[in-house]
Amino acid sequence: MLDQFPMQQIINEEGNVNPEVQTDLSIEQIKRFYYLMLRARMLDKKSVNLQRQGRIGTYVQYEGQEAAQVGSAAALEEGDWMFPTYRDHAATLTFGHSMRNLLLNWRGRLEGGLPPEGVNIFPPAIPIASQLPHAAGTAWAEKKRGTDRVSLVYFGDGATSEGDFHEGLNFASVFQVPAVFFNQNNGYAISVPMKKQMHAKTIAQKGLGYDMECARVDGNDVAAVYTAVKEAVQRARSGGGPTLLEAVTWRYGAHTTADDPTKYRDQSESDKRRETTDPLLRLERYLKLEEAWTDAWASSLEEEINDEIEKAIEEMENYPEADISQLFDHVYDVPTWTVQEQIEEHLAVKGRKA
Amino acid sequence: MLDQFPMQQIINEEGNVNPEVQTDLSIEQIKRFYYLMLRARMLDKKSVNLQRQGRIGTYVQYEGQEAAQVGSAAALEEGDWMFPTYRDHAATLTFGHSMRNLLLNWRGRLEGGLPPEGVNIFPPAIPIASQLPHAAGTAWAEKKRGTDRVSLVYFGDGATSEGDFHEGLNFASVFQVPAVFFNQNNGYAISVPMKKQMHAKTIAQKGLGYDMECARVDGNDVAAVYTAVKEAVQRARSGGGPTLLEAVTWRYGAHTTADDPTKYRDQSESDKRRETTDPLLRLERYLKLEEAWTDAWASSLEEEINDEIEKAIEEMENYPEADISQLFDHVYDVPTWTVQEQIEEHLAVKGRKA
Amino acid sequence: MTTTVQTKSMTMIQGINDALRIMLEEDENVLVLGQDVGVNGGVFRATEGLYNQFGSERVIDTPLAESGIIGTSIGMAANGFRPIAEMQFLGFIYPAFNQIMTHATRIRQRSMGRYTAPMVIRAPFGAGVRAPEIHSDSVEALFTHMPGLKVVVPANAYDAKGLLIASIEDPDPVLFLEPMRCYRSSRTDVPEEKYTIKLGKAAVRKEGEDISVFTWGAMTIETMKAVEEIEKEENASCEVIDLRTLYPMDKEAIAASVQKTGRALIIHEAPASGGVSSEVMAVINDTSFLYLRSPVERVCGFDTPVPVYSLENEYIPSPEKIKHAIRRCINF
Amino acid sequence: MTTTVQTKSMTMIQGINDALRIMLEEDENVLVLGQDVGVNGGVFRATEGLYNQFGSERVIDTPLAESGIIGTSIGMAANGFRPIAEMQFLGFIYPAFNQIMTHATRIRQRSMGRYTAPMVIRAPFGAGVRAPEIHSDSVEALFTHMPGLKVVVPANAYDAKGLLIASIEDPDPVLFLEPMRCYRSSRTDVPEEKYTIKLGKAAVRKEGEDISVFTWGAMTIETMKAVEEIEKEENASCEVIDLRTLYPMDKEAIAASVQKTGRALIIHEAPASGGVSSEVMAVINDTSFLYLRSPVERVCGFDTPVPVYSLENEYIPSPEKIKHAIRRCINF
Ligand SMILES: Cc1ncc(C[n+]2csc(CCOP(=O)(O)OP(=O)(O)O)c2C)c(N)n1
Ligand SMILES: Cc1ncc(C[n+]2csc(CCOP(=O)(O)OP(=O)(O)O)c2C)c(N)n1
Ligand SMILES: [Mg+2]
Ligand SMILES: [Mg+2]
Repeated sequence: MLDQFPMQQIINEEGNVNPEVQTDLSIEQIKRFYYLMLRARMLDKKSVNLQRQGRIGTYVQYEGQEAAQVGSAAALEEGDWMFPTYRDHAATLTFGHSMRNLLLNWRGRLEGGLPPEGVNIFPPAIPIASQLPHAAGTAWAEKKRGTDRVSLVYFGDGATSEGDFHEGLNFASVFQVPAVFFNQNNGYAISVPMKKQMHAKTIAQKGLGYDMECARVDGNDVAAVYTAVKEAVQRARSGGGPTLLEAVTWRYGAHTTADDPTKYRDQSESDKRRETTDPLLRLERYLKLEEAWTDAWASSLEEEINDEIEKAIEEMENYPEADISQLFDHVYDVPTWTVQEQIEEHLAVKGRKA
Repeated sequence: MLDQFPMQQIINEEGNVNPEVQTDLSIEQIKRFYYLMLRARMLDKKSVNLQRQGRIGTYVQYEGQEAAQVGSAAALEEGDWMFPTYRDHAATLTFGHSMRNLLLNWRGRLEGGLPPEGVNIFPPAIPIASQLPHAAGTAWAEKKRGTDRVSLVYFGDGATSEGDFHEGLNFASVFQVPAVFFNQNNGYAISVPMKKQMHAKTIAQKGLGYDMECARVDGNDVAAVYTAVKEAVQRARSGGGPTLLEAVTWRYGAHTTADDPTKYRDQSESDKRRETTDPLLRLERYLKLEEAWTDAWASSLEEEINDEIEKAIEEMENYPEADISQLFDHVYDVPTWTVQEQIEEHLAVKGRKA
Repeated sequence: MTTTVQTKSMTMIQGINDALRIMLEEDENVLVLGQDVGVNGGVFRATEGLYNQFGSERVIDTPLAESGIIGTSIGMAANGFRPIAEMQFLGFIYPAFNQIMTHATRIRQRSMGRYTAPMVIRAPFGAGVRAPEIHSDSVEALFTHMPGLKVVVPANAYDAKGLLIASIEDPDPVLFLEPMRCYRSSRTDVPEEKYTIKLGKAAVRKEGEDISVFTWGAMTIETMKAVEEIEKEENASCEVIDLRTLYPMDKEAIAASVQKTGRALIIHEAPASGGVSSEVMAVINDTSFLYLRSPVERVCGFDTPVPVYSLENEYIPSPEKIKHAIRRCINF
Repeated sequence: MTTTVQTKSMTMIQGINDALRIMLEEDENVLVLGQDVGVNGGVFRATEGLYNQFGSERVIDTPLAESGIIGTSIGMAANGFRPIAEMQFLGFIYPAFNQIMTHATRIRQRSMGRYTAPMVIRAPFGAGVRAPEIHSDSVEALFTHMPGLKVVVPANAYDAKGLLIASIEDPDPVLFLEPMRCYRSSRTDVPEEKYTIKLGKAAVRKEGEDISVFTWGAMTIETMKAVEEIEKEENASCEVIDLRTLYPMDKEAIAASVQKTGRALIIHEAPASGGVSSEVMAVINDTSFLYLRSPVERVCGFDTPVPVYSLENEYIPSPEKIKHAIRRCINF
């Protein structure tokens, strides 16, 4: 199966373009990818710091997975649907989510799940793999309406073990809906390595059971990811049905800020990868080879992003406290009498105390 | 995929042995298969009649699937585990279930799920595909104990859509347990044809996603089924891990006696198949070609089986009424006070009335 | 001015079919999906004729996967459709539990109202039709402890049609439970046109003075029988209330009746412990404690699985047991 | 004759770890399995050290699939093992609902006692640790309406160890719910040796005369706090009962206490409607109606999902609310 699903690559670790691949990615596009990945990485690093400082709660880092997330998200267009997990903020940010709201998510705020008007992003799914059938559903709806909008859904290697992974893919394939199932295989589900998760050597091969298009790409090569997703998205748009993509990647850090990865793996692997397979370093090398890199450009980006992040943090920190109405608003369209009574009682007791 | 998973056949529709296959099945074994299939078929036909006469309740027929069930069950040995569905009475009968109890099952009796002491058959699973993880579990237990016992689990084409199908196969493959996943693809899940159930052209190919051994056999060729299952069972016994087998077959009749198949398919297809692909007819033709068939032998079998069935029916009909204690016995090892109180109350009211 | 309403005598299954047809006709976003609901017309014929009338894009045979059915319905509902998903039997809803519990019921809140799941999950349920195990489970209680969901149980054709249309039009997910035993057990006059019955409202099936008997679904059959008999046997007048919606419950109707009669009995076929009867008791406790002249009684299924069918008549609360409880209540 | 019992001051998570270790040592058929329970020692460190001591055949990291974990555990339990399966959080048990509801709880009856499922499902649960959504669900009630299952909730290290060992030795499946907030919130002296606490028995945490307060799990923390305060503020004496087993409930303990005090209050963090509080009310109604001097009160979570953590302190019943309810009860 490893032979049947070779890891598609466009830009290799040294920054060289694979001569066998036809790609029409421009330098400008690559620079744009670099910017988007840098933005995602800087936000991630900053978030880890905010968590350490107690300014946000437990945080889920994605450092190392920027190419997979940015490359895939960049292949979507306005009106398309995105279904992230808790780890996919690089993707949602790229697709237009608000940085402030992403930060609010880690403050335990409902706003964290709310993208700007007109941007179709579901709140990040917490129960693993449960979002796959949703993506099949929104895609099916678009197909029924005859639009060309697609659904892109994120999930990890661990998620492939859940029944909903299977049911989501099966529905999508039976009804030939325009959905792209985008797997980020970062090798671990918390502490559980891929070889304990499945006997299969690849995730891509799981598409074979559904007669579904499937492929495996280097998830740290943004060009390869973008190209593969773009192709899958185009196929979906034009009625060609769903695709399963495996993007092989790695998370440098812990599962979340509450996790200690040294319990289950040697973190020197991450150090090594930072020097080799890193998605940003690779573009830096590429751009340098292409003589399209200047340190001034890179630091101007950094500055710009830094400002954006600082502004978002400020907004996050100045954001009004959660109002108690958020407890019951939107549970139903109109609250039931049970909740109404409970809240009245609650407020009465609070008032008495105050 | 159809090419990758050709339908393995040993005895073809005309009763000729596939010259390309090496088989050491003796005439005696084939005659034994014929007897077992005839027994199963006669019980099935009789059961349909009993249902029409109101002597048993709704009944699930399996006529047409005898080769798949008998051939697979015959490949097991004492101590192995079997996990049937509601439709697999030809298999359980072959593996040693009691005919009387099988009939009691259709009278809504718990005894229907109870095989003779020492015969490891789970009660037939009603929630579709839920039995696959159980089979992985018993097999895993045997592996842990270091025995060479295997688990054989039955399920239909429709069952492949459930999450538990996927989770069962994944667990079995990850832990390399001695389990055989035996699919009877009879083309329909009640009214839903295979092409609405999955986009895949075969069920066998679903094994590819788990790097699991998998194959597709002519499910109406008892020799092919037996041989394929035997091979899978041997592999499992000797530590070679699980196998997924697809046996392509057909149910002649309705889904159950409560179902009207003419609502969703042309039943003349069944008539045609009775003349062509039928598993018993095929052996008859084979035995005739081998000059091992005599009408006297066939009718002596019929007579013998008829006696057995009549005796079982008598036992079933003379079986004592279900005692109310069956309601609460075995819910827990020791009934909880809640049930105890409820039953006392119940009996008190009944007593008062009597 | 008078308007004449055309009515037709219908079984409950016809009422359900009629409601589905009307809503499929009225709103092109309404979809019917599930196992065997299309070509076959449903294993109980609830969707008979709909596939032919509306085609395979609106009346959809799905793969055999409850989580997939509910999960994709959530996606379609969030994206403008109004799916009506059938679970072939309530006992087969369990594989979809996660999708209902963590998504259908929560997507409105999780997205602060941006995405909603206006969908109906229909499911036949209850014992008494000699079905195999699991098929007869009555687990309505599980779904009344699931904020975001409404739970509706009609007991006759009129209610079935009106409540189903209301459920389809409801902006929130509704679990619509159809007591199998009522499917064809009786007929009611049902308006041919569209009408709705407000969710959350109980129906007084019979007025009375001495005791309030609360029930729903198929147990209305045993209850009415018991009440008829006991009113002849004893000098007692019973009020029978069909709750119809189990969440949110009709608190006013419960309180009003108990405050009138001073006694209460709840009947359901699900196991007593953790059953909806406990919640009715809680509502009575909260609203009518001082009116109670005797402990609230309940007649329910045993704390056991619904048995295989040879024993289901022992399991289902009998008129005899209901009468016994009424007597005990009245003579307390 | 006196025997000295060696005790050690332990947190609840240590008590749980100790129980698992003792049982893994004692019975080679005991297995621990689940997501991250092996090499990692569990996301809460409940299984820390066990993988190293007992190896990968006894302490097993499974794929990420709750139905698969429970389903295979059923097969192993039926075939001689005693699996202890961890659900990483109770909110992730939903995908396994079908396996629990239709198999773990029923295999004994379905096979007339031939096959049984002596297994324990452990699950951390409850709000108050600022976890993401779903992680904090308190859905114990769902499992008290599931004949065949027992439901246990310890509130301290001593109970956790004794109840967990009893659960592992129980011949029936047990859902063992671990209130996350109690994992490290306090220490108790715990015997180092093996001991069991009988399932189905409540514990009187504090005796009192004027009102019976029933609770379990993490809500014992708020309850004890409220009771301490109110006994100073008012001239009232409160009895606090930790139910510990939610199914089957300790009817005797409930009745004895309410018959003594004449008043009852139930506290839990799950939504009120359909919560276990309703069942406690039913038991009180059934056993102690004539003793009641005021309606039974309850202080519970709202009929809403457990909120994201910014609002969880509003959601969890506060000592203030508990005190308010006690006052209302006493001054009725
Ligand atoms: C149904 C369910 N079970 C368990 C969990 C707890 N959990 C959260 S993340 C995680 C691992 C997920 O691994 P993977 O799918 O590879 O995604 P990654 O975290 O690596 O991005 C687990 C077990 C959950 N969220 N949902
Ligand atoms: C979880 C679940 N959903 C639905 C059903 C209702 N049902 C019973 S049999 C059946 C079709 C099964 O088809 P297949 O797996 O092909 O087996 P076959 O009946 O053809 O042998 C369905 C939908 C069920 N028993 N369990
Ligand atoms: Mg991963
Ligand atoms: Mg079939």
